[in-house]
Amino acid sequence: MKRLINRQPSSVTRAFLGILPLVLALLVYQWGSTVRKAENPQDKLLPGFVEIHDAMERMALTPSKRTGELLMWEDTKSSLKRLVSGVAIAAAIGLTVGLLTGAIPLFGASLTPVITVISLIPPMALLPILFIVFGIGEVSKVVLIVIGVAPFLIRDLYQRTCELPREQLVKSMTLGANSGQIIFRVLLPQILPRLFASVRLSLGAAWLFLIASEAVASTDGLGYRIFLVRRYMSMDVILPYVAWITLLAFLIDCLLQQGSKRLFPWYHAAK
Amino acid sequence: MKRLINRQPSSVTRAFLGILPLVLALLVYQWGSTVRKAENPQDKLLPGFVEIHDAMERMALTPSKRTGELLMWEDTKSSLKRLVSGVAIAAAIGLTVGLLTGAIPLFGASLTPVITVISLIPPMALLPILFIVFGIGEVSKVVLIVIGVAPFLIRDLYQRTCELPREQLVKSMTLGANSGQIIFRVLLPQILPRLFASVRLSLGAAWLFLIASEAVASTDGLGYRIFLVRRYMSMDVILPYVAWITLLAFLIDCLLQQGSKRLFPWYHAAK
Amino acid sequence: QAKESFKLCWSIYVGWMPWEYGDSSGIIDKWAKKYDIDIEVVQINDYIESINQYSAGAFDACAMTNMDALTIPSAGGVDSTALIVGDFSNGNDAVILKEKTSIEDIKGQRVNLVELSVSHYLLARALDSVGLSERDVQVVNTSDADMVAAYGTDQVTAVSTWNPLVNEILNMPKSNQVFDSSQIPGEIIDLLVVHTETLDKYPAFGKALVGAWYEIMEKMQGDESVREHMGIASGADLARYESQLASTKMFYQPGDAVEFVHSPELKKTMADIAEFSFDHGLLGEGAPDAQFIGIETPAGIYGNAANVMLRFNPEYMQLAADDKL
Amino acid sequence: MIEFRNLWKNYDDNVVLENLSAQVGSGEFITLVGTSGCGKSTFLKLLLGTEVTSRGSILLDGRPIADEPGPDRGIVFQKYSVFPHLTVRENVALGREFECGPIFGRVFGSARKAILAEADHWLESVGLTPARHRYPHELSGGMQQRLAIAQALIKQPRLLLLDEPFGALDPGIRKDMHQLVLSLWGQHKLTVFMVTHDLSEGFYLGTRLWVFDKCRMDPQAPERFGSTITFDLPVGKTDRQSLDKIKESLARSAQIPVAV
Amino acid sequence: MIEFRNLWKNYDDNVVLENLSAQVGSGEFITLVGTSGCGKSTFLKLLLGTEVTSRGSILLDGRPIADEPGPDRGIVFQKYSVFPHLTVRENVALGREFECGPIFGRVFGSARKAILAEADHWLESVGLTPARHRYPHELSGGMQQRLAIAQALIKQPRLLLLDEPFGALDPGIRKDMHQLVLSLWGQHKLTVFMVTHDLSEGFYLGTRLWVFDKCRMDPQAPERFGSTITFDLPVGKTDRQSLDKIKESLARSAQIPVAV
Ligand SMILES: Nc1ncnc2c1ncn2[C@@H]1O[C@H](COP(=O)(O)OP(=O)(O)OP(=O)(O)O)[C@@H](O)[C@H]1O
Ligand SMILES: Nc1ncnc2c1ncn2[C@@H]1O[C@H](COP(=O)(O)OP(=O)(O)OP(=O)(O)O)[C@@H](O)[C@H]1O
Ligand SMILES: [Mg+2]
Ligand SMILES: [Mg+2]
Repeated sequence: MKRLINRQPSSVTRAFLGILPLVLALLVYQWGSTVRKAENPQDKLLPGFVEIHDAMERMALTPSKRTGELLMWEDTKSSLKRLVSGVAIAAAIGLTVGLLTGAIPLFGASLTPVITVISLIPPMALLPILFIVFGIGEVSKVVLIVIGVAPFLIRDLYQRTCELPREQLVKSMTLGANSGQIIFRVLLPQILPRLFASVRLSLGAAWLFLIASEAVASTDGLGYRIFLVRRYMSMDVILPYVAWITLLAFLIDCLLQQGSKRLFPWYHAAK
Repeated sequence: MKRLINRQPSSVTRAFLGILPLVLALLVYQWGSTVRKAENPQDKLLPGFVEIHDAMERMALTPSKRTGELLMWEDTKSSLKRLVSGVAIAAAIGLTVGLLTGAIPLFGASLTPVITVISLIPPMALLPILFIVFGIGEVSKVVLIVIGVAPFLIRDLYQRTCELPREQLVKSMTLGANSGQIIFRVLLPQILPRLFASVRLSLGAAWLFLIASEAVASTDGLGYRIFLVRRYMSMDVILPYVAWITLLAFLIDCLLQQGSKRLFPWYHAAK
Repeated sequence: QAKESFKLCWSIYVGWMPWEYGDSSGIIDKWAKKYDIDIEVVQINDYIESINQYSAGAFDACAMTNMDALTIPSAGGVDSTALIVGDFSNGNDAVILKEKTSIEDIKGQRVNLVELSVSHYLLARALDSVGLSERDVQVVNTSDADMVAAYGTDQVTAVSTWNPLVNEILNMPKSNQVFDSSQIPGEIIDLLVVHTETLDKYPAFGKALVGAWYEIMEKMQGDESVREHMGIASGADLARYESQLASTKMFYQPGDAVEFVHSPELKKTMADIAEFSFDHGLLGEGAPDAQFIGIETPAGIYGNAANVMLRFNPEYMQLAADDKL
Repeated sequence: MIEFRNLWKNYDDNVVLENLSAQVGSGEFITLVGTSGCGKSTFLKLLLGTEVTSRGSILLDGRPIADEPGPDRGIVFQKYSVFPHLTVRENVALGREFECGPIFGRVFGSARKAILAEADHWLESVGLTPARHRYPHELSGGMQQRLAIAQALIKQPRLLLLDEPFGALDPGIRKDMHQLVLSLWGQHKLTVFMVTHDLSEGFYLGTRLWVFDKCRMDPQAPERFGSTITFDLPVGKTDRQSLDKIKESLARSAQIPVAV
Repeated sequence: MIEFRNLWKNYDDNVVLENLSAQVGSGEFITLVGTSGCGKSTFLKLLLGTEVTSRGSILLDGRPIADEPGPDRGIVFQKYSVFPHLTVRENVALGREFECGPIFGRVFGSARKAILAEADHWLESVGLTPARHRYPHELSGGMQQRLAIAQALIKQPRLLLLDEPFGALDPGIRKDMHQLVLSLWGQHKLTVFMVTHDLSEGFYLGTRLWVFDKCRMDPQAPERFGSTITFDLPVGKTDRQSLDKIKESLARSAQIPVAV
């Protein structure tokens, strides 16, 4: 009998073990739902799977009475647009500032303290100021995501830039490169795959800020819908929406990972 | 003239450069405040420093008429209690689960998928269920922090455990250790300093969840106060509260860093 | 034998601050003791969350408006009774336009409000009053916590909201109140709602609550320091609280509330609200028409008598009026 | 004592070791050399029990060797052999603590004292007594490897396996380490397998030198054939000629690019 | 060509190099040996311009050497000398691209073709032509170091600095690299400074061997005194006796534990 830490499950066992807790969670939910329904057949907190299915059909496949749109897809489109713009802008800022502060000591000295302070501020509390500066439309939602995510990206990429072997900078200089050339040809391409990794890490926060911003003022979006139907506790809509968000988050994560592997084979192989 | 990337600021220049943007930010604020006040003397969005000072004096130094307490300190106490319990519980869970899943392949196979799923779920959307299960008291606030932070900690520590050199496990086995002994004497002590680092990374999220949960159901706390005066847009209270939260976050971060350096000199020296 | 214990939740609003005072002054405990029960009073900041918690069964009583009582617990199959009718909004809810001065000007604007709330209903009534309909405006869901800040931006030109936000917004330049709840008096009603089943089983719970409430009312009406206490607890001060009270028709005397509940107007109001709710899908997907949920008032039942889920029951307030508690 | 019987090891299509047979007696000191990637470490892993043979078997005293590392086989790697979170003394004591504290691997009181005293004895024998309260990161590379050896020896293993233990050390320090290993080997009657990439180290240290190399070679698919023991020299007997022959043969193997 | 005049280098209280003076002519091949931590890399850094002398000066053709690395001085480190994100060919072309694309260091069209052709020429001379489209991680350690050398040579530096360039390579492969370096040195009339910790490498390769060591020693505070050139041997003249003398002296220095 091998030691516990040496026992490797076969790939079948592994798949089985991996699915088991998920199935258990579903069963527990089903049981909870049944118990509550037995008490009040109209209970909304833990809807049955049939109700969830109906709600999904309504949201995803039946055109809305008011606008004739398929609500769930419209919501998804709006939310993804916000999320992607926010994350893309944050990534651009994170990359630029992180790279420059990491590469140029004078920049680093002047910006690192203020970035540390910014990264510690809880952005939700400053919404009013944000509104005044960026208005209350799409811009402010995107900005909230940017503010929520960019400081982390900047700090992470600053760190990563500093971690690149000093030898490479020296080598570049002996090849006659000036500062700009070093940044563009040596540092930037090596930081890009790290940007992908940082963005993957920050996606959870980005979703949080997206949902929060959609709760503030909007007319569509996944977060908007969740907050709206919360007004009559339609968990039959909220739960599948949450599941859908989770799935989207998972897909985006996979996409980024695969993209990074495609674009930067040298990075992933070297690790 | 040296290349830009080789120019190192002296320590005085460094301090000056570091403080400059912070001073600039204050000046911009002062200017914005003056402009708005000139337009509407009653403007509440960007209160002047005198107003902020008065508000602080009221919150921090004058006993509340209603309860006779110094509100800001009471709020701080309540919030810190929640934050610390939440983070401590999350850290305990993160450590236990992360360590066991990382060390024991059978555990890892069964729990990693479900943990990945959980970590992708936006917890705010499931608040109603949370409050039903854990009640509306202190527990649910702490639980929200735990749910928000623990999956990240688990995944990070799982990763770190897997990254420990395989050679050490082999060496332990040749020293006759069984699985439990390896976990307790070899893996656990080496993961602890990494736990400190992960907790530092997750503190920002912990504050977000704390503030969010206090806004939903609570009668004191920093997040509650901000929520309460937000409907009157009392920025003269909100801004210093935000600054105070930022300072607290900074202090806690320093504390953890110093604590880790004290407790695990071997870890910090080896890096 | 352990005492029966009950839980009540409320959220910060001018008409519900008495619950805070009752809790911190010990009046509620006093009345609970009198009826040999325990009552726990819990403040929940998020209004919707408090109703959701009540609907899910975590609380026995909850302060909410008549419309939300119908659309959340009742539509969710939770048979609820309006035990106390505390007040109705008499100007506390308002539609405000920036720069424009008349309700007709709202046509074509984006209106920021908490969607599906009483503000939404107020807007519908305001539009009705000048022959417009919801199609003539675009509704933008905006959380109440951010309403004041949102109004500060240039994009927001019209809001429909409640106090204290109304007062804060009116204090800002170029704001005009073009419609308010005093023009539809008695339609937006603040209630204390309890589970009907619980009330039937434990009348003592109802009696204790009503008894406590009217003792608080007496103090509140007579004692300025009590009102100041409530004002501070709501994050404001006496002056601001008084100005909110001025646009609230409080039923300080139980007799007034009983009379209000007995009036046939109430049934009509609830019918309007049911129509509005049905039009916005608030009565649930299974509801074929506005009458799907029965609403019982002393003046008769509106809607499906076989599915009565919301009951206005003046009996307990009557006991208070008769000094029998 | 140990017998390798027609040993094969492959990772999927990559044949690493091919039909390797040998016998090793108790107390022998075998050094293994070979080009990079020829399977020396893999061979040690098979002995150690962290990998299993694809075909053939390894017999220890006539019985198949355990398929998990255990206290009968000590190991020293080039890196990561010592625990960074324990002081030098605790590192050495650990092996005994595992024995005496069956659940948490912790021992207290007089039992602990006895263990620490024993650890000090082993530290003495590798010359680390003055450094016994330091952490590994405070030691030089050579001192760390001494520590790793002391740590392994406290369990008095039947086999001591060394995988390029001095690969990262300075030549000057290396000489001292050779001295140390030879003296410990003599003193404690160890059976040692040591991988090195320094051929002269191999000649200087062992009682027996094994050269790993491929007998057959397919330049298009280097993974088709595995290595085996191509030279097995009692080190006493080595002459100039065979050394040159080995060098030449190794140089030839190293020319062929490793498949990526 | 290069003159070191009473060079001192210290980090705060730690004196690394002490009163070092020497002259080196064009085309010389100098190998530097010495115990670990004696300041060989520091010396190269001074030459390279990444560190500045604390006292004294380094003159290149009579003028103080630039205080920043530049294209007149090529370098090959033990690790990290090549860029992982560029293919072998791009790595070599980079030096020319920096010249021709002044802002972004990028060149297109026929200019690029010319540069790539030149890169191919240099790859040819280090024997990497078949691997020119691979990434560095697909190369063996030896091939990576060949690449690093080709990359440095395309700028035709006046000085070529090598800091233990073959320290991580297999002995078999090392021999090939020696061959390569010697032939490139002869072909391109380079002036080479090469640090090594393999004494025999030093004897085999250079025209001149420098041994770095401390003349004075304070066992209580090893940082009080710095190293200097203790032996400066024209390599042709070496005899057995001086080799042994050096070995012995180095071994003595290595005994003294490095301060932590
Ligand atoms: N876990 C593994 N999975 C697949 N292939 C492996 C594995 N471990 C080793 N190999 C392959 O086995 C071959 C031998 O590797 P091994 O580490 O034994 O070589 P080595 O002789 O120790 O080389 P070095 O001198 O570089 O340490 C290599 O081709 C390697 O790619
Ligand atoms: N940036 C620095 N700051 C402070 N001390 C340094 C610095 N760089 C090197 N030293 C010290 O200078 C001394 C010489 O270091 P150096 O790297 O030059 O040694 P070396 O001869 O190259 O050793 P090795 O053979 O291990 O590479 C060491 O004591 C080292 O601690
Ligand atoms: Mg190996
Ligand atoms: Mg060096």
